Formats: sequence, C-alpha cells, structure tokens
Amino acid sequence: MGLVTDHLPGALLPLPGGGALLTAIDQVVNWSRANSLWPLTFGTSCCAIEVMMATGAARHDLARFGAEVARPSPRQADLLIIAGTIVKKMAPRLRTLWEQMAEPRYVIATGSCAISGGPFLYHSYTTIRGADEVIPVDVYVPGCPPRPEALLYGLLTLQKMIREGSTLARPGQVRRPVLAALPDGMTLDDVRAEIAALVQETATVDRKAAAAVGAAFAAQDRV
Amino acid sequence: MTAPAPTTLRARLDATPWASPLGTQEYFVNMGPQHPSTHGVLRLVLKLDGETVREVVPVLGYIHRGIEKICEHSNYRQLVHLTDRMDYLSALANNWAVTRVVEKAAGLETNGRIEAIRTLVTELQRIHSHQLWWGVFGMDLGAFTPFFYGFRDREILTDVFERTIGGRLTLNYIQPGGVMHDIHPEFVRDVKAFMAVFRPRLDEYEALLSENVIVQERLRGVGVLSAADAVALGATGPVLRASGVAHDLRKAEPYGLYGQVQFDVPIGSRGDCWDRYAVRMCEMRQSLRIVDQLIDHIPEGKHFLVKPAAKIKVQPGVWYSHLETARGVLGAMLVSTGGEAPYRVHLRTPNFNNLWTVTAMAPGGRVGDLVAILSSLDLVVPDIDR
Amino acid sequence: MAADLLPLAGLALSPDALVAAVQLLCPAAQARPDCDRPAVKVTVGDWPELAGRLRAHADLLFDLLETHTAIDWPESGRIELVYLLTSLRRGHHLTVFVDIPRDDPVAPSVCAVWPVAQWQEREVYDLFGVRYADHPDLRRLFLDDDWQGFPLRKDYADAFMLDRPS
Amino acid sequence: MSLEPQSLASRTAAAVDAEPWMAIAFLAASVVGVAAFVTVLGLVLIYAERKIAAHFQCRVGPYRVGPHGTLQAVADAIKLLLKEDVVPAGADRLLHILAPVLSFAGMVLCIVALPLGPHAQVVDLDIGVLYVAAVAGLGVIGILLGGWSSHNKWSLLGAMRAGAQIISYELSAMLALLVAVLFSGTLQLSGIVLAQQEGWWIWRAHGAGVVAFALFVVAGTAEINRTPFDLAEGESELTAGFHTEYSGLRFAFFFLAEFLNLFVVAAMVTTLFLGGWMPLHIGQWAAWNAAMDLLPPGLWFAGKAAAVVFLLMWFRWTFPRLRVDQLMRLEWKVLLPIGFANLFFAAGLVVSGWYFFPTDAAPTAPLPAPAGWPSDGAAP
Repeated sequence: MGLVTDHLPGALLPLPGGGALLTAIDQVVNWSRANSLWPLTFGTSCCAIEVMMATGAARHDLARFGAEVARPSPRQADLLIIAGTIVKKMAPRLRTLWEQMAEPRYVIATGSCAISGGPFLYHSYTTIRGADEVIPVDVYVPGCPPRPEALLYGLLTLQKMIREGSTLARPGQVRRPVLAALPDGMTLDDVRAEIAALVQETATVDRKAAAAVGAAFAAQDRV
Repeated sequence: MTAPAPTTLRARLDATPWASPLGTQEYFVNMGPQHPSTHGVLRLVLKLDGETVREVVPVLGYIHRGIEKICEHSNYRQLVHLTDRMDYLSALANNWAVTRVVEKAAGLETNGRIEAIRTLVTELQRIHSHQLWWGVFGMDLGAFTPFFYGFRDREILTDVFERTIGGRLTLNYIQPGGVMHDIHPEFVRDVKAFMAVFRPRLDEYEALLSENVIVQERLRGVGVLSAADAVALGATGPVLRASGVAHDLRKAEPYGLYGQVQFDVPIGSRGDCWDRYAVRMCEMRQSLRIVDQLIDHIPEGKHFLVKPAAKIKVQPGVWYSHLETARGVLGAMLVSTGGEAPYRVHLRTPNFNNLWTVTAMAPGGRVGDLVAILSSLDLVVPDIDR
Repeated sequence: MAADLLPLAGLALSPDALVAAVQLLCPAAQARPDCDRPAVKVTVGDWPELAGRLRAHADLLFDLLETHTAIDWPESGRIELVYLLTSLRRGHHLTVFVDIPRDDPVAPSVCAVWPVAQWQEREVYDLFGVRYADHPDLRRLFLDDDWQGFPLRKDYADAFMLDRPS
Repeated sequence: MSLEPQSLASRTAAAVDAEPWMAIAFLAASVVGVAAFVTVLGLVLIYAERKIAAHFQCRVGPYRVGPHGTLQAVADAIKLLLKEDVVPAGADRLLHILAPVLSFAGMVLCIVALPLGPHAQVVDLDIGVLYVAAVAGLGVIGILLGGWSSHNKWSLLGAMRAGAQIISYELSAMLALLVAVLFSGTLQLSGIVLAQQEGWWIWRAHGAGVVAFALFVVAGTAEINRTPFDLAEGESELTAGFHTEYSGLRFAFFFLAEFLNLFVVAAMVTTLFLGGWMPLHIGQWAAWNAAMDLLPPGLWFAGKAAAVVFLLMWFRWTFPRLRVDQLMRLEWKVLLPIGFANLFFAAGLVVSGWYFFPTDAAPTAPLPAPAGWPSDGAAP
C-alpha cells in the first residue's frame, strides 16, 4: 500500500511501547476506513435502483454513514457494490474495475443475481453464477432486489469487519462477515444452539397437534 | 443471394472513414459499460472530433441474460417474474403484457375488478417511473437536487405498492387470471393521499427544472428527431410522441379500462430533447387524471379467477399482444406447440428499439448533448439486452 | 411532415381484407390461420419486393417494423422468420412469416425498407445465426464476437448452461 | 481598537532587523500556520458542503461519525492519505505526480496574500491583486498537466475543457476586479480594504460595484470549476474529468484544492466588494460605525466569506451544468462586453468623483515623478 503503512510497523514495534502505539494507530486507521466508504457508481440491473439510488436518496440517506460520495472513477472509490446480474461479457470488465480500484477496497454483492445468478441461474447461457466467481466479495446482501435497509445493514456489517479486521502489521487479514453481521452480545455458538433447537423442534412431531391442524385445513377446504 | 461475412466490432471501427477538415485527428472514446450517465451497462463507442460527436456505435450485451431462452424452459406462470427484471421501472406493465398474451392464448377470463386494479397500478407505476426519470434527468444535466426530490416523492408511491403488493420494485403482481393479491384496505386512501401530495410537487418540479434557463438552453433544439426518422428507427412511447406522432396504444387499441377513462395524449412538435421532457411531464399529469377517475370506481368482485395450483395449457399457435409501458410499446409473442411450456417467447421491448434513435440524433452535437439525448430517451439497459 | 403521420382513425382494414390485399400484391402468399392476428406466409424470394410494397402501398402503409425475430424448427429443418408490421397511419397490423433452410440460413435484409431492421436482424443473427444478404453491418449484437454457436436454436448445447432440477 | 493593517511579514521585518534568526522563525511559523489553517479550513468546508447539500435535498447528511457527523471529513482525510496511490501504466509519471502539487500550491500561494483581518495577513504585497490573479492561474496548469499526463481520453477532454474555461473566465474576473482597483486606487489588498472604510464598494459605486460583484461571482465560480460550470469534471459526461486516474493522496490534493479555491474566491469577493474585514461603515456616521466596530474584524470577514461560500453552494445544488459551447458563448458574448462597459462606466465614476463618500486620495493628486526624471515631470 502506501509508503508509510508498509514501513510503520517495522519501525514502531522494536520501540518501547511501540506495540501499544501501533494498536492506537490501527484503531484510528480502521475507524477512518470504516467511516469513509466511497462507493463506485456502478449498477448493472434492478438492484442499482434499490441499493444505489433509493438507498442514497432522501429517505434512506446513505450519507449518514459517510458513504454518499459516489465516485464515478474506480481509482477514487473504496467500495464496489455489485448491484445486479453479471454476465459473461461483463465479467472481464467487472474484474478490470475491481483491479483499477486502489487498496484498501471492499466489495458488497447485492441481490440474488450477484450472489448466485438468482432467477437466471438455470437455462441461461450467459449469467455468471455469483460475482464471487470473478472478484472476491466481502459482504453478501440477499434479496431480489434487497431493500435499502438491507444494504444499510450490509454496510454496517462491512464497517464492523473493517474495524475489527486487518491491521497495519497484518494487512489482508479479514474478519469473517458472518461474525461481523451478528448483533452485539451474540456469538456463533448462540446461533448454533438456536439452529439445533429449531432442528430438534421441527424433527419432533406432536401427532395430536398435527392431526388437529390437518382437520382444520380439511374443514377449510370443505367450506 | 450471397451469404455475407460477419464482422467484428474492431473491424467495424477500423472501417469508419476518418474525416478531418481541419487536419485534426478524430478519436474513439468508450462511454461505458461503467459510466454514470449510461444508467447501467450500456456501452457507446463515440467517434469524437474535439468535443463534437461524429458517430455513436452502441455496443450491447453487458446484461444479456438470455431471458427468451429461460422462457422456453418455464411454464406460463413462471414467465411473469422474468419480465419484472427487464424493464424494472415499469414492472407491472411488463407483467401485464405477458399476462395478456397468456390469457389470450389460454382463453382465460378476467373481470372488471381485475382490469380496474391492473389499470390503476400500471398508471401509478407510470408516474413512479417518470419520477425516477425526472430525477435522473436532472442529475445527467448536472443538477443533483432533482434526483433527491424525485426519489422523495417516489418513496410515497413505493409504500403504496408495498402495502398491496409486498414488493418495492420487482412486483410480479399481475398474473394470468388475475392479480396476485387483492388491494389493501387502505389502498384507495393511500393513493388519494399521494395525489394530494404529488400535484403541488409536480409544480415544484416545473419550477426547479423546467423553468430553469440553463435546462431550456441545454434541451431546446438538441437531439432533433423528425417524425419520419422516429418511425423508421422503430421508436415508440414518449420518444415517438415527442416527434409529433400521436401513437399511444392506450388510445389506439384500448386495453384494461383505458377505453372508459378520459385522458389526452401529449405530443411534441419538434422532437427535440425539450419535447421529450415536456411530454413526460404532461404524461404524469394525465396519469394522475386517469387514476383520479378510477380510484373511486373499483368494481367489486374476485381478484383471481384461476385456481392458483391449476396448470395453464395452450393450444398450438402464435399469439402476439402489446401494450404501452412508460417507455413505449412492449410486445410479447408466444409460440406454442401445445402443452404447459411455450415453444418460443419473443419480447419486443421499447428500449431496444428506442436506443437506435441516438445514432441519428447524436452526430453533430457535443458530448454534453449526447448525455442529454440519452437521458431524454429514458433507457433501461436490461430491457434492451433482455 | 408530422401531420401526415397522425393516425387516420377508421381506415384500418379488416383482417380478411388485409390478407386479401397482401395476396393481391403477392399471389403466392398464404394466410396463416393459427395466428391470432392477420398473418401471411411468403417465400423468401417474394419477400424483399413485398416488403417494399407493404411499406409504400397507400392502403397498407406499414410504416413501423414493430419487431423481427425467428423461430427454430429443427424437426422440419427450417428457421421461420417473423416480421410484425404495424401501420401507425392506418392502425392495422400484419404478421409475415418467411421460411429459410436451417442448414444454410440466408435471408434478404429489409433494412432499406425499415431502417430499424438493421439492429433487429443483428439480434436474429446473433441468436439464430441467420445471415442477411446486403446487411451493412452484420455483427453479433449481444454476445462476444468470438462466441461459438447460436443460443436460441433448439439444439444449442453449452457446457456452461444448467438445467433446472425437476 | 486599531484597524491599521499590519501584515505578519511587515511586523516580522522589524523584528528581523533586530534579531536575524527571527527570519527563520517567521518562515517556520508561517509554514506551519498556513498548513494548519488550510487543513482545518478544508475539512470545515467539506463538511459544510456535504451538510448543506443534504439539507437542500431533504436529508440529514453525515450524522454518525462524531456528533452530527462533524468528524466525517477527518475520517475521509485519513482514509485518503493511507489509500494506495496508483500511477497508471502509460502515464507520464513525473507530470502525474507534479500536477496535484501545482494545483494545491496555486491555492496556498493565494491564501498567504489574503487579508483575513487587520493583523492576519501573511504577506501584504504592493501588487496583491495582480499576485493573486497570477498564482491562481497555477491551478489551471495543475489541471492541464493532470489531464494530459493521465493517459486517459476522458481526463484529457476534462483538462482541455478546464483550460479553455478558466483562461476565458479569467478575463471577466480581471475586469470585475479592476473596478474595485479603480475605486480604491491601489493594487494592495489591504489598501483596498482600507479604501472601503466609509462603505463597501458593492453599494458605494452606483451600480458599477453590484455589476462587478455579480461578474466576479460568476467568473469565480467558473474558475473553480463548480456547477453550473463544472465541465472539467462533469460527472455525468466525463466520468471524473481530469482527475479520473488519480487516487489516494494525490486525489486528496485535488479535492482539497477544489474546496479551498472556493474559499479563495469567496475571500476575494469579500475583500474587493464586501469590505474584507471592514465592518459595515457608512460614511462618517460615527455612532453607527462605532456600533459596527463592536464585532471584531475577523468575525466580519468570516461571516462575509461564509455568506459567499453559501451562495456558491446554493448555485451548485440548484443549477444544472452548461454545455461547453454555451459556456464559451456566455463568457465571450455576454460577460466580457458587460465587463468592459462596466469598467468604462466605473472609470467615469472615479474620474468624476461621483460616488458615495469619494476619498480625498482620489487619483486627482499628481503622481510623484520617478527619481532621475526632470523635476517638471516631462519625459526626457
């Protein structure tokens, strides 16, 4: 990256108290990066209307998080929001755009198309099945298209990832988005326990209750 | 008849003659696929002489998903949701076009309530679409504030859709045999509230952009498209009407309840960017007028006449049906060999045909004019590429 | 110029009269009853001349080529070209079908009659492989220049495509 | 309170005479001071622009970073400083690196000559007006070099637009500026402020001041590439114009220079037509003038400059962009003739002394003959 960021850890760490200083610098740097995510004006399809335009517009106001400075040039952008389907002809261009962006750069894939190909997954001869086949993606925001609130949550998740992620001493270390997306006070174990409970619940059949529900449906059908 | 040799874009560009009366060099510039004013992934190869545009070569396919191929592998109900993703700004009109052709082919009936709801929501979405266009048009001319005003008012209408339909953009509402859900109990009140808010806002739009001298300078006499050229290049919708041709399928071949409501078809006289702008501004008022006439007279009845689980079958044959979206004529052709899936579906999209007028309008203008022309065409690129 | 393009209401021909009028211009044209709108089928040899007449004839005036596409029929070894014509001035429609052989799909270009055909024909070339004689700029429209095959043909096979699991 | 202006340089000159090392101290202090001033001012302006734009557009703007988003610009600055710096392959490396520095330097050189208050001026040059006009032109060299060296056609197009635009509008700006110089009878910026002790030129000059003010605001907006004259970077046309290929620190220089140029124009308008740091004095109305003097001159200057900045932001968030040929037509066929007519009108006013509170030091007094010339003043 920059001259300073590359050499700073090596210069600071041997000093007494250098580690603590470096941690403080890291926090400031990550704070600034998280709070100044300038997106690239780039949208391919329907998601662009919802996540680029509606989110940036008056009601949802992406500017509150400092992310409204949409840069038309990839050189100046920090955040690539893939809004819409990526097809074979577009894939090399998307790759070029990402490569033209200056580090540190982040990618949010919004909508089913950019995540998996979505409604165009089957029988399409051009649709790429997920933008992550072309470029690395940090955060996925599902929906077809996602609501603006969903993108805001994706953005907050990315901010959390950046704040808790790579440091100057270990650039490139990325916090996993699943962990970053969890609300405060919740761990992955809580989620696992909840899933296990749900599985247990659905796997156990209360015959009496099921019979009652079935009877109710049958009665409805007769009416 | 001899079979011609297909060429490539490179060969096409190399073959263009270089005209340089001043001894200056003309050059090619790529506009897109990532460019703020192509609204998506349209790519235009421009041949420029300084700032003057000499030639525009549109290059398509950056969002070509093969919808027509996917349609061949879908049943008649599944066709509808794909059309949402073509011209997502008039998703309901797209739904309706495919629904109409399926209903015609399968002989499905509708009732007055269904037709009234379809007409109402489609007209509301025409306003919805034009609001977005107005905002983006301002942004393309370099004024950012209209974008926010347009979206502010668009959100009110989005809420109306959300209450009844459940979606904000890709609505998938109009289905063969009816509409997906009955209207929300608050629908009528919400729409009236919207109209009360939006009428004065429309005057505000005019004050902010239409009456601005810079806007008028930028638009008047720019990108003139004669009526003959517009028809020859296949333009429809506001683009065609701005050139002075009063062709609107809502009037020419009334469908839904359009035959029973009073409205005017605004037409332009010169076919320049200003006319296209003015036609759309007038269309918003006319749409409000249509909604006004219908909103209190939605007949009673069922909102869905076909059993949701019933499979739709179509006899062998060819069907075509078209209607007027916010951008022009959307046609759906259905070829069936019997059974539950179409043999071939072709979608005649307004943007695909409107796009080519830019090759006639842009040469001779400046780069700034090109942006105004593109914006006045109100293109939706996924609708071009399908 | 604009005035003469305004629709002349009430002058539209009835479907039967329309087909009869086309058959007057081109005796070999056959009516297509399986189509919901007036439709004729003509041979590829008759088509370029008929196209010009449909556009110019005072009673027909088909000024708008609404769309042009094709249908692939591999069983009978033909590709059927479809031209959907609209007369804005008369207010009537006509569908024209033209058969061409599937193994050597060459068709005449009608972009001299309707300029928009230039791009519609490029789309058909791109997706069906129909080559148009005298087309000024026959290139792929949606797909890359080096794309192999024509995807809307029924026998198009592509290792990339996924079938929907049933 | 003494309103007799005294620049930092002149005060230091006295000190340097006594203690030679004071020269180095002065240099260091002014460098640090100007750097701090420029940075803080840039951050404030960026924050103000985003917040004002947001309120024009029915939204709240930056809100989460610091109270009411006040630290937003700080976060942006730190991020830009540490962002990867890309020099495209094929670019002219030296010029690419030099361009933003030139652009930034032009702006800083302007700021050192501006009288921000009676005692807050780094250097008070005799030919301050000419100097500011000249170094402001450095910015356009930066833009031209940046566009040229980027190896990108959009950049080049943006740079060429900027070059044509800024050089053209420089003329109108000069003509407007000369009006204030004519009335004040001096090229020294502090002198121009002092000449407005009995009233600001905008209202004292019987219309000529208002016209010149309007001309200068329009031409100034064009010179700093802001909407409706933002053709050089017109987003919807040229992606990002001349700085398309710039990232990180170098882009930050362009970005900061753009915002500080806004301040330079506002400060020049304030100095020339709105009395600079001079309170709203009216002739010899002693009571009124004393009441006005209650506010310190620094506040007067800041208030006036902020008002002009707000006006320019209002332009930006209301107007669409002109087309390139309309821009040229506006300058050469409208503004320039008006500027000339206004200048002649103003000259007439000055010669006849027909304006409010004409000063005694009007150019009726004969100029002292240069040394070595015959004492009767005739040319040798």
